[in-house]
Amino acid sequence: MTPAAYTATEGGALLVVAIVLPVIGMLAIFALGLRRAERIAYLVLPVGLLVALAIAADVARSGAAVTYVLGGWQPPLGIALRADGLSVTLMVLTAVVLCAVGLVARGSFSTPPDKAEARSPMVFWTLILGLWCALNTVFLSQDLFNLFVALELLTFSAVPLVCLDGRRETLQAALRYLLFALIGSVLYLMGAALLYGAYGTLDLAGLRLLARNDLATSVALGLMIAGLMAKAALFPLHLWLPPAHAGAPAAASAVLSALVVKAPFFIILRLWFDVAPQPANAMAAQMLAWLGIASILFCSVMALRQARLKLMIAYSTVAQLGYLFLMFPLVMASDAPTAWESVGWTGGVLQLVSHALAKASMFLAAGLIAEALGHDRIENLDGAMSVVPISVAAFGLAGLSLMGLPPSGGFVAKLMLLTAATETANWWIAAAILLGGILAASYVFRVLNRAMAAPASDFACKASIPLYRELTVLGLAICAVVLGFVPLQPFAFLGIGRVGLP
Amino acid sequence: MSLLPDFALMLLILIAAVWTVSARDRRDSVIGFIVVGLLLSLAWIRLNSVDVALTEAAVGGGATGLLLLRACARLGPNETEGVSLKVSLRILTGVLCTVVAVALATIVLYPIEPAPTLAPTAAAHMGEIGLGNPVTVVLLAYRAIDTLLEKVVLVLALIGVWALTPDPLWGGAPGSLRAQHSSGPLTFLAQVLPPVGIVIGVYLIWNGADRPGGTFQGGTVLAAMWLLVMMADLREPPEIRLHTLRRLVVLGPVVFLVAGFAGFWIANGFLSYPPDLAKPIIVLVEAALALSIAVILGMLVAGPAARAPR
Amino acid sequence: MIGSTTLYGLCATGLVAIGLYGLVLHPSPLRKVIAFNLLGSGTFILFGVAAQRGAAAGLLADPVPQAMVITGIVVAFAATAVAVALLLRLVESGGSTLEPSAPDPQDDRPS
Amino acid sequence: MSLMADTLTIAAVSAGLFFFLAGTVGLLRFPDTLTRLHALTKADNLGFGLIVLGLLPQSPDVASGLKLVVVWLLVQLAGASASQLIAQFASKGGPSA
Amino acid sequence: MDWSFLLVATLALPLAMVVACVHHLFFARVLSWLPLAPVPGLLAALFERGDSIVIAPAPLRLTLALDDVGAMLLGGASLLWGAAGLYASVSMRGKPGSGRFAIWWLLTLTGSLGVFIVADMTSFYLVFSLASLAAYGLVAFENTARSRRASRVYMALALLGEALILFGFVMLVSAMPGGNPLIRDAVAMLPGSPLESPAVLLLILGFGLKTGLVPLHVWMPLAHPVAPIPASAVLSGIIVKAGVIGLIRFLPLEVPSPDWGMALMVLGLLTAFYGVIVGVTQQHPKTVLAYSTVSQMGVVAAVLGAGLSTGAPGTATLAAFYALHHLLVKGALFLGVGIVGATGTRYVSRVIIPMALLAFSLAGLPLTSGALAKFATKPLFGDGLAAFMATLSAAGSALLMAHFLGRLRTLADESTGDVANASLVFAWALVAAASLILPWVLFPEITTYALSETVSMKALWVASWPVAIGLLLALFLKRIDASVPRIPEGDVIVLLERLQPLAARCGTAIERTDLVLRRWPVASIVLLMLAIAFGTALQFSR
Repeated sequence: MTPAAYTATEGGALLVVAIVLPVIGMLAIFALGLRRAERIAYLVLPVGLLVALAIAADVARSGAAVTYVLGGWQPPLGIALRADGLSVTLMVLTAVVLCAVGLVARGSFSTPPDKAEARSPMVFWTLILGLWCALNTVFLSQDLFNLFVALELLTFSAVPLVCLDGRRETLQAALRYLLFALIGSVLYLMGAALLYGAYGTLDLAGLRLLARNDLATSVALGLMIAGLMAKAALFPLHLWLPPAHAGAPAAASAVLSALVVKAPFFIILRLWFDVAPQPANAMAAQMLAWLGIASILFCSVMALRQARLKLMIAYSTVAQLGYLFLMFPLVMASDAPTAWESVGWTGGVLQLVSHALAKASMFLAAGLIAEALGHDRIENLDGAMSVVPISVAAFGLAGLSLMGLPPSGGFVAKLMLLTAATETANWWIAAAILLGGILAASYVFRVLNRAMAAPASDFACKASIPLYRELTVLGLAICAVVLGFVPLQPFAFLGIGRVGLP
Repeated sequence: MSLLPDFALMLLILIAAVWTVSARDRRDSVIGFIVVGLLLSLAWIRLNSVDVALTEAAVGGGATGLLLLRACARLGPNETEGVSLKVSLRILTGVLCTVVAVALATIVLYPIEPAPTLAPTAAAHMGEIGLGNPVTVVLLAYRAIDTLLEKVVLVLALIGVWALTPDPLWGGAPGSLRAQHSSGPLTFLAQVLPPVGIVIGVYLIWNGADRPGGTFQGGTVLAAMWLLVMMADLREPPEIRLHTLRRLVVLGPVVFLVAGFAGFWIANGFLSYPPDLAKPIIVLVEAALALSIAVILGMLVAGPAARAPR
Repeated sequence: MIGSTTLYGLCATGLVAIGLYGLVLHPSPLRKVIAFNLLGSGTFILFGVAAQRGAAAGLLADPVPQAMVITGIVVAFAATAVAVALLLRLVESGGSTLEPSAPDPQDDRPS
Repeated sequence: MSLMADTLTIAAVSAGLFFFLAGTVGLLRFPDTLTRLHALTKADNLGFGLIVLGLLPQSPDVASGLKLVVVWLLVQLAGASASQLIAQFASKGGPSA
Repeated sequence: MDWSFLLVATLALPLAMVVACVHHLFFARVLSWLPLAPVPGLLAALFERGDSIVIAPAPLRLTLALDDVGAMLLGGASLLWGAAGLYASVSMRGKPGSGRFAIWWLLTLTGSLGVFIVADMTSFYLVFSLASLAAYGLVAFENTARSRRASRVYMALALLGEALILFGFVMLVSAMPGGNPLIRDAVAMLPGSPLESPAVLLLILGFGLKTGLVPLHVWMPLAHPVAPIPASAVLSGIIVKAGVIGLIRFLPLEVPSPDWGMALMVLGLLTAFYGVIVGVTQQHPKTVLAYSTVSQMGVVAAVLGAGLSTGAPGTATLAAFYALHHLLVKGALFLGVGIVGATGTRYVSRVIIPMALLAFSLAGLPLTSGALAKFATKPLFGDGLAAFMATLSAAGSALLMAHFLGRLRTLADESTGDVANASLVFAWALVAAASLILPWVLFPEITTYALSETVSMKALWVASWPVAIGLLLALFLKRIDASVPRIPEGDVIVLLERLQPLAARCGTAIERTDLVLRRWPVASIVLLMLAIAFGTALQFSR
């Protein structure tokens, strides 16, 4: 019954730092009530990035997962943190996106010089740091209940960001988000209770060794996966996402769309590949993929029909999330010896990463465009190109990745998914990938077309945007594009720590 | 025969729950919920989980109930309650909820034998900590990170509530908690009870190390005393910009973090305690946490700032 | 024969069903929050059943799930506090339901 | 000694239960808020007091006994204050039913 | 001497110019630099042969290589890009947005030259996409209602083509280990692989769309005429050749495959006649030329189909030869239309003769380069019905070109007569001369025939009668001009556009569904259903 013990590796303490550092920053901002809350954030952000990079370097060098057993208490009694190739990739991604968002947000969330502590900067920076702690915990924790706490941490950080401007629509969106996320949490917790009742442990590695095919496990996984899908806003559970992500300030939307919805998906990945009794269930995998297909097609059309830029991007997020769920049947049917050596798995993970970069860049660009023009109606975007050319270019580059056109991370990801679909004869999935690409191109070009049109004669620029903000956005978009030069094959790095789990 | 009280309790809980959901008036619903909370704490005692029972009574029934009652009072008359949905939708929902319940019930009725448990492992290591209450040991040693993050959740929730402050009022105090009519008995209670309540709160925290009780239960009692004082209009809620308030809020998490990091030097890693110092450290952490919890709970109930800072 | 623990397990499933029903169908946000708390209570009792069944080694109940429930109750309270604050603010700003109305096309602010 | 204690306990607790029962019947049968409150508080104070009294001989040590007394005092305080508040609310034109 | 750096420069120079546009000084002058951008490509076509260079190591393996087929098309394309660039640098000067135009121009140029020299699959897809997507900027440049519609249709179909090709590529490489094989390795694996049929189908559809095979030609008559003159010339002359090179590179031409060959040939011939029939109903000379491109590309496809069905060696070279001829001629014709449009009747008598020569060269008028192209490809069709139809298509071309010259005359009458700019005339004359001379130079190298055979009596007769028939038909057509129906540009797309209300209704329906799904009770009921469904699936199906 007791699974093999986790052995703490050298440098494991960095994992603790990755989780705790944002908390320290958050508490400091909160407690000191400083005139300029953002200064502490600017101290924490680069350090956090360095920590993530250091862990990544450690993992890459040793070729094995970095592990830390908290307090020295072995799971299942205690809780272990573990950074494998996948989690480290996502941690670095998170750090990069947050640093970029931090730079761009400097314009909108700096404390005015003549005031003491102001509401929106203080709230924004504390919540962003809270979010970071939550995300790192999600990526590192090996305990299902600890993951629950992390998910809640995520929700509580994300919801107030949605209604930061206090308008009625955003309050409504935030409340819907909160309540629906809470149903998701409860379903997840219910599943965890059943698993504990059945196995006496919530440790991932322990469950992996013990997992049986019985009613309790099936019901628990069903509840947990459904709950997590509600939090990830997969169609048709996307009711909360478009208004919430469109209503939040652009810098917050970028984080919400790029990172926050990925966390529940990451836990689904963990459940599916680490907890569910293997071989995984074909029918459930197909169901996930069909929901993904529906998500791609339905929400792409919805994105195409939006009048507001940010709403369009929000619907596009739901559509792009659909791609992630395509990987389950693709991995199952693949003849690769392990899941993480299959093209489908790699493609899915790459889609996650490239979408995060592209979507963050897109939302930030949309924010700058809206700031410069004073609105974000797609029909009246004329002249954007002449005011914020770099932002429009960033939007276009990010769009390239969403459409899946080369050279971009999105292209490689979709190509890998398409290859996997072809190899495993999942023709519907292949068709959905291609059709989704065409629809994505349609909605991106619709925006670019307007943005590049000559401005109307009475055109007036509402605000001038400092160059560094635009360049940061462009940098993110370029990251998404540069990902397109990774080779088209499973990477050993993403598989680190997957083999030989304790 | 011995099942009769349990059966009666279960029936009462379910009836109260149905009433809570089906009541027309929202105040009735809240009262129903508080009743469920109190009955549930009895159920927890029957499940031999006294710590949980205390928490459920203090938080589930008490603090949540107060929060909801205040919300009722501020919401005004029921207007949206009357919207009725299609019968078919109701039936469908009913069927789905029943299916979920039946699945859960089946699992409850056919448990794994012998039941898997961590109790022996937990008991085996208790000596290394030197505390008598296993739940406290789990909360502050074995799974301390959960507790730490949970405190972060509370701070974030507080920030989330404060985030709803209208911009001009930022830094000001939450709206008065005063009852609509000032009343003698309440003032009297608020003058007499707090000393006793504080003693009980401290007792719960101190006692929590070895017997049922602990940070959260104690903290809630402290918060209740504070709220009582504010409701009786003996004290106004503090301004949210106050540095003392802010520092009290973060005191618990900070002490916890410091204790955690100290583990790197005095024991073998984050959140680990040396056996001979474990108890004092844990009690210290608990005390700090309880203070923070009391402040956070009170401010959560008080809500966002409603008056401009002075 | 059914033991008292199982009885409370059944009680938990009942609470789950009742809570879910209210959460799905009640149009008022406050009632949804209350239903969510019922649902949560049911879930916690499920943990409690596991704890009670896991009594061993001289402990009356497995302490690990108990600790989880305590954490869970706190989190649920925090959620309730945020939700209540949100809905009060929503009502103050003139909205009262969760169902969105059609967006105003002439609204100039970035949505 | 223990027989005497047990007898006292049985007697006091039974009497307490009786008052509780009476109070409850009053709560259900009396016509308006104030009379109901009257029945409830009178009966409950007495009932609860008797039960605590009955339990005192059963307490293992002095500390536990003291705790019981404290519990009784607190309940008295809470009950009295709550009843006062309800009565005030009712007399100021709250719901009469 | 190792000239392989020229291959890199072919792609690098125009891209470097795009990057240099970041600086506003260069951006202001970029238009004047356009003629220089294709120079490395031209030099490479002249000096470089057979080498391949890997510009990124495994596993990326981005590989450039130039073979005869590629060199032929690369040279022609570079020449036309250069001449059209010269034309553009004069005609576009001072127009609003000319800098933007130049950027799209350079990107399109990079992509369209790239397809001739890349040797691996990923790079091919990359440059192919670049060519088709950047061309969008050229199509959409004028920003009139007409060009907006054209660019919309262009984009939709280009994306469809991309998707089809990508899917075909994935099928091609699915059997290959490693991520990015060379094109020829992948194609060599194709015959006999389980996915052969769908892969070939997808590739034919995808590249056929780019070359304008009926019924996927609809974008061409819309897109080509709306662009500025030099852009029309490269769109119609060069960009369609990306499809041709795709078919050449990706069809297993060496292995006889009668079914696919026959299908492609029939489709090609059908397109050849269809282009003529719709083309003669058109009014604007540019539109007529666009339909002529449809028709001519049909012939190229038929050539490839004929070669594919028998596995005849040299098919690729012959098809490329024919395509090269069309490339230069069509480029010259478009530039000529521009000159006539600008100068009106002033020089028309001097321009119309060379234009007629060029036009009938497309129909294979004896002693023109077109006759060479027809002569070289004819044997592939054998002696049966196919050969007859191929010859007959020349009659169609003659008819269409006669119609074109008529419309050109009308255009001249309607235009204002400005003085011609010497650079514009030079650009036109350069391409025109190249189109008439270059095939004569290349002919001995790519075929086994002696040049003398092409001027034998038999050959002259075979080349003449279709032209004669075409001219007769043209006379007849002129007689009944009034009763010829006017088919709108883009023919079948007009029918498709009738479906727009239906699409709008679908969109509205989806929006309404979304509103319903996003209602709280509905969404949460769906959530419960999903939870139950997952539980059930996990429990009961294994």
